[in-house]
This record gives sequence, structure tokens and C-alpha cells, in this order.
Amino acid sequence: MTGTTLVGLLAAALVAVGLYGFLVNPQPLRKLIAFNLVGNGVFLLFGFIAERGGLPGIGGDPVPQALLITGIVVAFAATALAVTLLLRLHESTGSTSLADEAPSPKDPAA
Amino acid sequence: MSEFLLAAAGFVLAMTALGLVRALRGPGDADRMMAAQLLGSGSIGALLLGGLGIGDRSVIDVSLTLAVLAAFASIAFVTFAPRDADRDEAP
Amino acid sequence: MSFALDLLTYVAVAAGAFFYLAGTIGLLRFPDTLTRLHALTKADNLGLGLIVLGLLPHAGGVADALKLVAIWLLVMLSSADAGQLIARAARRAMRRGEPPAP
Amino acid sequence: MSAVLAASTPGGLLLPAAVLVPFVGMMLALVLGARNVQRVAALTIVAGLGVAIAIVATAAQIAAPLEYVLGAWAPPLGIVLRADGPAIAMLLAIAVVVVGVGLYASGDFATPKGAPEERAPTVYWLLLLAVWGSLNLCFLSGDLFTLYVALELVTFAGVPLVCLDGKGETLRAALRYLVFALAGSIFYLLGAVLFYGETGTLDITMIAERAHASPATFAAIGAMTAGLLAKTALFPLHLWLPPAHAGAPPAASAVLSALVVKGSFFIVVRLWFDAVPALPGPAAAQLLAALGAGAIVVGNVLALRQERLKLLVAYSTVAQIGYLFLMFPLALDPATGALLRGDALTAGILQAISHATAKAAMFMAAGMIYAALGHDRIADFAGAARAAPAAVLAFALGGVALMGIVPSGAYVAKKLLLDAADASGQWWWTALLQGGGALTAAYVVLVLFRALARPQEPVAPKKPADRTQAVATLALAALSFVLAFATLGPLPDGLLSSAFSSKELLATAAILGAGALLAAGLGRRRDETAPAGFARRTALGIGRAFECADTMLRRWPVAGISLLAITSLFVALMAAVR
Amino acid sequence: MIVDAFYAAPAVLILALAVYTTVVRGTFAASVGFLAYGLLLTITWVQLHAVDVALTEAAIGAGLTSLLLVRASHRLRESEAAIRAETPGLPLKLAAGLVAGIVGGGIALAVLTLPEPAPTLAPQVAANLAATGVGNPITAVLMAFRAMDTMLEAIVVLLALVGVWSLAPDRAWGGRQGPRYNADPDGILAFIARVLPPIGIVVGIYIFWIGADHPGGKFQGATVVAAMWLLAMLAGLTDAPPIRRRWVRALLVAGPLAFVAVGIVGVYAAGTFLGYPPDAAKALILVIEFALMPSLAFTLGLVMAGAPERPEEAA
Repeated sequence: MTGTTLVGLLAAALVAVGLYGFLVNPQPLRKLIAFNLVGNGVFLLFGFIAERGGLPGIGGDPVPQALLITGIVVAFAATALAVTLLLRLHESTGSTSLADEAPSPKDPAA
Repeated sequence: MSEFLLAAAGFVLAMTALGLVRALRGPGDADRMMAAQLLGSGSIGALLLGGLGIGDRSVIDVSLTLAVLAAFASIAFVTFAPRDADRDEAP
Repeated sequence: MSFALDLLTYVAVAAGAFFYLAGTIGLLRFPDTLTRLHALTKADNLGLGLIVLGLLPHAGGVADALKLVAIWLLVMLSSADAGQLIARAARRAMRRGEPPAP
Repeated sequence: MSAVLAASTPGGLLLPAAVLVPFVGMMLALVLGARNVQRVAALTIVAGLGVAIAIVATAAQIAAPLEYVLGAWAPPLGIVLRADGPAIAMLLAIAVVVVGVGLYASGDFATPKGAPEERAPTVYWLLLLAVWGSLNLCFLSGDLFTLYVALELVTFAGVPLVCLDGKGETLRAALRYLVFALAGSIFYLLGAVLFYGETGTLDITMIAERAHASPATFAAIGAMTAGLLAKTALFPLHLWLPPAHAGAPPAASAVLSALVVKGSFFIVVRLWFDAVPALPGPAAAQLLAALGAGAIVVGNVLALRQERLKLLVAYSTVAQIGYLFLMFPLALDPATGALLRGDALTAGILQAISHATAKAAMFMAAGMIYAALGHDRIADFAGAARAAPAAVLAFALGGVALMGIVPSGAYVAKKLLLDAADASGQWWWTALLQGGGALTAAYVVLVLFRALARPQEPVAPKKPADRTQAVATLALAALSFVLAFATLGPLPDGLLSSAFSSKELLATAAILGAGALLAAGLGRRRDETAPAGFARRTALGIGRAFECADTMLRRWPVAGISLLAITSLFVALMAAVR
Repeated sequence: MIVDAFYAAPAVLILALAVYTTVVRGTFAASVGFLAYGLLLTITWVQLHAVDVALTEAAIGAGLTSLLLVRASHRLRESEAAIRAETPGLPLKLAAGLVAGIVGGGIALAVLTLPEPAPTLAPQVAANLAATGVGNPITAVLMAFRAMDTMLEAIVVLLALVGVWSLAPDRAWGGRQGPRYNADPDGILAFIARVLPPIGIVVGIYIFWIGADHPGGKFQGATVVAAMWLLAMLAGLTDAPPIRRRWVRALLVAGPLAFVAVGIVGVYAAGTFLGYPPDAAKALILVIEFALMPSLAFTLGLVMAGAPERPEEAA
């Protein structure tokens, strides 16, 4: 097994670990960290694919590498929006729970 | 030479990892923040050694970026709450 | 000449790695937060400085060499500041009696 | 490399214009600020509608899909924008809905002359334009990664709409939506990445030529599909939809329900029909439609169980999303097992368009009813038809359009799907299509029954109806009957001539009757604890069981596990049926 | 052998840190773990010969994202106990572990069965690089071959900022972001906030400047500059501008609008939207980058600063 393949498998493992955290950690901030772990896993997978398609002289395949930059920036924007939303929720309700407090059918009219 | 630099990179990384285990165990937040600081110097060292070890000089720019941002986490750590910072300066 | 430079690299990098080792031992063995912080910020900076010194011959030119030195200076600057800031936060936390003292 | 990728077609420049006009409008509105936000938005909406109409006209003229190669860099290196039949139909329909919603919103989100800039109106117009530009990108892009950016744009524009009023529960709904949608987009990206690793391209047309059965391809299709379903809120991944869509202000709910979910839905269509038509196979298509069936049953029953009109409409969206996925197994070519772009696809797009107009009208009607009565408790709707006649009429029209009653777009869609089900012998989908209409009819009947009831004392409207809002709402509701035909062009012969036969009218009566029965049985009563007979108790038990199941499925870990399980199931079915 | 160890060591550490951030009790500890993880990830990106990505990860992933998380975890500390009570029970945990494992295993299988030789666009990029006038193939992809993605990406960041702003309380709309930080003007924080930004801004501009021909570029450079601005804000040396101001908004949209404008110029000069005439390609790309960089830095800085919290009058 080459070192590069190891990175591909690391990517798969990061996705799995991140997904587990995404499912079982109730704190939304932990879900966001988990989302970033999964995201990094997917990014690493793309980096692994870019490295496989590399040429002598150019290094990795530049198309995936360029898209990765876009991906990282988009993931940051998503995290920033979510963190701001979470802080606002906390400030306004004192709780960060995402649990189903959706207006149940029995809720009085807003 | 290249192998020596890579080995040194691995060693620095291993030392960093050991320190990391201690720092992340806490118990206080300050100890955990040390982990971030440790990783700052550790990853820059390993990056420089490893990158120059495989002959990739562009890692210097990556390390430069990391070095500029190295203090950031610690600064964030002490500036969470401005009220806290005010209280701090009373001896 | 090249032999001398290689020797410089071997010696300086090895010495730098040793200081990382020292810093880590300090981190593992020292009894409380503030002394651990001390070990960390001092030893690792020296280690990085030696590594930078050892790598200078491998830099591509004057510009890269200057960048290497700048990296070291920046890490020293941020490490010194961060050490102060973390120490203050630790002291504050101790005053509040928040985390159990180690 | 195929000749399809050769070059841009005449009028191709309209495609980047369709994407960028709304975004440029958004940026200009942001700079000019205050009252100008709405003015710039109005101008942009007019311009955007013009672009959409020009695209339709050009496509009709050259009788071929429009294409535009950006920067003259052809795929696989560059990006191409494509407007085929379904994309053009969606483009036009969405533009029309944006016009309608914009007219309605001008009543709720106006900045008076000389007043300082306020948060909600400013943000609303900026986001409306952003949603529009992002959706156009979803329809037009021929590149999987650009579609990823488009999906994120839709989410970023949609989430703040949910919590426009800044209340705690809407913030929670918005965060839930955002975090789950992020999981969806990362799954989508995972699939796109695997496609690149497998084929070396992200262009959909080229993937269609290069992709073949392999673990990576199946994983890619499974992950992308599941991620998109999470963003579309297909049952059982609908945990975020009801609170988000019901909590937003009406003009925002209309955008979220009518428009936002269509973006990810359309990308599923692109993926299955255009990128890998031969690969998913019959079993995966049946699974997709089975989830749709679950959505129809659970969504409709839950809609009947709601106390508040906006939640009812939100659950009706859950159900309607289910209908959109019924076309997949019916579009399979029995000989090859590949998906064909035929009548079934037409039906699916037709449903998406009818739902867009009808659901926008229904949320807007709900908003007007709320404004007139000061509440939206269905049980206390007596007199609503007097207080807000236009709103109740629009609600009824929208509801009838959704039921698939002659001669709405949904009727044609249903007819096409029924024919396809008959032709391929998939009788279970025939049964569901017929039963689904009755389920939809049930909650429309329930609401109308309450709204038409004679009040104990005369109800005076709390606020006089805004005439622009009434016209916009009614027009969108009426369009549910017309727009679908306008956008899709020629339909199979004899489809409409038989529409008014006595057999069809009888079927319509049957749907309404069954709906009324269901409404009487399962509909929420004012007092559910009152003593009741055996039949009523059974019905109540069934209703409660559905509510329990829904609450259970909408818990975070359960929905997340569902997402992963659905991904795995798709992959397993694709691999097994090969 | 040593080369393989060089790949393996960070990979093992990264995985260990990922597990740590997932299972550790406190959210603050998880945020710090994520920060360490992000720093190590930059090493992996260098190993993958993706120095541009390593720079982005260093600046955005390990830099800004961790900063967001560390700060937020501190502010959310008081709600930790309540939320932890919602941790699902063992059956759900097992089920979650099972499905996550299946998905991870599926990806691993896909990784191992990807076609050989790997499909790649590297030769096509190399063949067309000259036409773009830039030397860094990644910049060529971002600014020429797939310029539309980059334009949309700038719009994504702007839209995220609109989203962040939309979370302001009604009364604070038009005002300034976040709390006003007032650290001790003679303290260590103010010291570093005076010393570091000039250096950091030079580094940021340098990273941006070399991007045309070497690893680097506007997003990474803009991030470093934004971070320096944020540092000055945190130290109380400067304040976020009121978002009602027209110059603030003009600066935000200038970059994306210039991008669109250059795209339209392409329609006339090169016959296609976002096309560049060969002899002017590099010049036009530089125009876009110069317009985009300040807008991006400003947008990223404001996104980090958060929603407006202080009405303008009171500021």
C-alpha cells in the first residue's frame, strides 16, 4: 500500500467518524465540528483523487485542487453562518437544543 | 539528507503528539489551549522539515501563513468575553 | 563547503529535535499549568530556531532564507504573547477556583 | 468526446444572464439600501422574467436545447450551461412564481418613504433574488460541482428566510434546517468527488458516456441521491421542513415551500435521467418512489391532524414532495431498465410546476387568512370565507389543483403517470395515485368546511385585505391550472379531450367524496377527548399513531440514521440488481 | 520506508484527533482538538502535493474555522449540561455507529477500486495553461477554465454575510457587529495587535501576489488580511463599521461586480462571457483578482465579526 492510498483510507475513516459524531452529539456546535470532519474527509478524498491523477512536473491534478479551495471556502461560510445562528438561538432562548420542539399540533396559535 | 530530514520531521511530530496527549487531558482550559500552541510550533517544524525533505520549497509559504495565525487561537481564548478581560487586569 | 553545510544541517536539526523532546518531557513531567506552559513555550521555540538554522542551506535563495527566519520570529512573537495570555487566563481560572488544580 | 459539447447555441448568452441577473440585482440592492432595495428587486424581477421568456422563445425558435460554454472552455476542462425542456419549463415557472410572490411581498415588506432601512424587508428582498439566481443555476448548470455551489447558495439564501422574524422557535427551525442541509450537501459533494475519480470529469453529459457499474459509481449515486433527498425533505428526511416552512412569514414560506425544495429535486432528476440513466436500475427506482409513497401517506395524514393552517400547508408540502418521486419507476424502459426521458418525466416536471404555483398560493392565502382573522387555528375558521373571501378561494383553487382534479396540471401529470403504470403493469402505483388524490382532497375539504361554516357571531376582518396580495394569490392559484400547459408544450393526443368525459367527472366526485370521508374520520376535532363511538376512536387511534411515528422519525439521530441507511440501501439495491 | 512513515504518522494522528473531538465530553476541548487536527491536516495536504490547498486549510480550516468554534464553545458553555442530557441511548448509538461504519467502509471500497490509470485533467490543464497567461495551474482553473465557480464562490461568501447580518436584532440593524472589545491598551493583547497586523498584512498580500504563478491566491491572502483586521478588533484598537454605511456595502460587492463586469467585457472582446482574449488574459485575470481580494478580505472579516449587535447611535 502506498502512502497516498493511506490518505484515501484516512478520508473514508474521517467521514465515518464525523458522521457518527453528527448523529449522536446533541450539541449543535459538536454537529458543526462533525460536519467539518466529514467535509475534511470528502476533501481529502478529492485530494487523493487529484494526487492519483498527478503528472511529473505539475504535481497533482489541478482541477480537483482548485475545486477544493472553493469547497473549503464554502464550508467555512456554512460554518460561520451556522455558528452565528447558534449563538443567536442561545442568546434568545437560553438553550441550544435542536430537539423536536417544533410546534406540535397541540401548540396554541402563534 | 532527505531521509534524515523526513526522520526528523517524524520525530518532531511524535514529540508533538506526546505533548498533545498531555495537553488535551486538561484539566483546565489553559492546558488545552497549550495544545494549540504546541501544535503551532510542532506542525510548523514538521512541515518545514518534511517539505524541504521532499524538496518542496513552497511549504515555506504555508509555514509562514501558519506562523502569522499561530497566536490567534490563544487570543480568541482570552477575548471571548470583553467583561472577563476587564476584570483580568486587577492584580 | 557543501560538507560543512550538511554537517550544520545534521547538527542543528538534531539539536532542534532534542529541544522538542525536552519541551515534551517538560510538558509531561511538570506539575502544574504554569510550569508546563513555561516548558512548552521556551523549549519548542529554541527547537524551531535550530531547525530553521539547519534548514537555511536548503532554502532556495536569500528570499526563502529570510522567510524561514521570519517564520521563526513570528512563532517566537506569537508564542511569547500566547504564553502570557494563557497564563493570565489560567490565573484567572484559578482565582475563580474553576478547574480543579492539577 | 461527443459533438453535443461542441459550442454554444444561438441565444446561449441568455443562460448566464438568467443566473446572474438576480445576483447582480441583489448586490445593487444591497448597496443602494433602504427604499431602493424593493425598487431594485422589482426591476430585477421584471428583467429576470424577461430573460426567462426570451429563453423560452429562443428554444422554441431553434427547436433544440440551449447551450452556453462559459469562457469558451469546453468540458471537461470548462463549464457548460444547458437549458433543455424540463429546465426551461422550471425556469419559466419559477420566474412566474417569483413575480407572484414578489407582488404579495410588496404588501408585507415595503419600506415607507423616508423611513430608515429595516432589517426584515431589506433581507427579504435580497434573499428572494438570491434564491431565484441559485435556483436558475440548479436548473441550468451541466456541471456537478457548479451544482454543488448552487445547492449551497440555495441553502444560504433559504435558511435566513426561515427565521426572518427572529423569534426563538424560528431560529431553532432555521438551525435545524441549515445543519441537516449541510449534511445533505456534503453527501452530494462526496458523490461528485467519486464521479470525478471514476470518470475524470464533472460534466453531466460526459459522465453519461463514461460512467459504468463500479463500487465508486454506485457509492456516488447513492450518496448524491440521499444528500439531495435530505435537502428536498423527502420522507423520512423531512425533520426540518414543517417547523421551518410553517414558522416563516407567509411571503417567505411561499418561497421556501414552492421554490427552494425544487432546486435539489431537479438535481435528482438531472442525476438519474441525464448523468446515469442506465445505472440506478429498477430496484433503486422503486425505493425512491416508495419513499415518495411514504411521504404521501404520512404527510397527508399529518396535514389532517394539524391545528394550524400554516402547519397543515407545510405537511401538505411534505406529501407533495412525495408525488414528485413517483415518476422514477414509471420512467423505466422495461427492455433495458434504463430511465427514459418520456411522459413520466414530463409528468414529474408538471407536478413540480403545479406544486410551485399552488403551494405558493396556499401559503400566501394562509397569510391573508391570518391577517384577516388574527389567528390561523383551523377549528376557529368559521366565517373566514366572509372575512377573507379571496384568500379562501385561492386556497381552494390551489388545493383543487394539487388534488389532480380536471383540468389542473396535476391532473395531466397524474393521467400520464397512470398510463405509464398501466403500460408497465405496476398496479401498486396506480392504487397509490388514485388514493393519494383522496388524501389531498381530505385536508382541503376539511379547511373549506370550517371556513365556510356560519360563524356564531359575524366576523369582521381585523385588517382590510390588501388588493395586490389578493390578486397575486388568486392569480398564482389560477395559474396552477394554466401554467403547466404553457410551459410544457404539446401533450399526448386525446389526453385532454377525454378530460371532461363522464368517467373522469365520476372519478373526481369519488376523490372528493373519499376525501370528505377521510376528513371526517381522521381530521382533528376541536375536542379530541370528548366521548366518541368506536369508529371515531379507531380513527383517532390511527391519527395518533401517525403523529407518534412522525415525531419519532423527526428526531435528529433517527433522521440522521435514516439518511445513512437510505444511502447504503440505494447502493446495495443498485449493486444487487445488476 | 521513511517516506511511508512520513505519510502514516500524520494520518494516524489526524484520525486520533478526529476520534478525540468526537467523543470528548466538553465542547471546548473538542474545538481545541479540531484546531490541532486542522493544523496537522495542512501537513497531509503538502504530502498530497496540494500546496495551494494546504495554504487554504492553514488559513481558513485551521485558522478561521477553529477560531469560530473556540469562541462559540466558550459562549455556549453554560448550556452544556442541559444539552448533554439529550445524548441518545445506547441502541441509537450502536445503530449510528453501524451505519456510519457501513458508509465509511463503502467509501474505502470505492477508494480501493478506483480505475487505474487514474483519469486526470492535468494534461489538458498543462496544454491550455499558456492561453491563460498565468503560471500556477490552479489559478488558471479558478480564474479561466472554471471562472464561473469562482464568481459564484465570491457570491456564496457575500450571501453568507447577508445571512449573518439577517440575524441581527431589529434595533441593531444598520449598526455595528459584535460587542465592542476594550482590552487594556497597554496590555499584551494590544501589543500583539499593534505588532502583528502590519507583518500579517504584508504576508497576506504576498500570498495573494504570488498566486498567479506560485501556490497562493486571493482567498488565502484575503483570509490572512481578514484575520489581522479581526485581531485589531479583538484588541479594541479598531471597531467594526456600521453596516448601514454605503461605503461598507460598496466595498463588499465591488469585487463580485467587477468579476461580472470583466465577464461581460469578455462577451465583446473574446466573443464569450468570461472569455479572455489571449493577449489580455493575464491582465484581465489580475484585474479580477485585485478587485476581489479587498472585497473578500472585508467580507470574511465581517462574517467572522458576527451579526450586528449595537445600534449605530449607541456606538
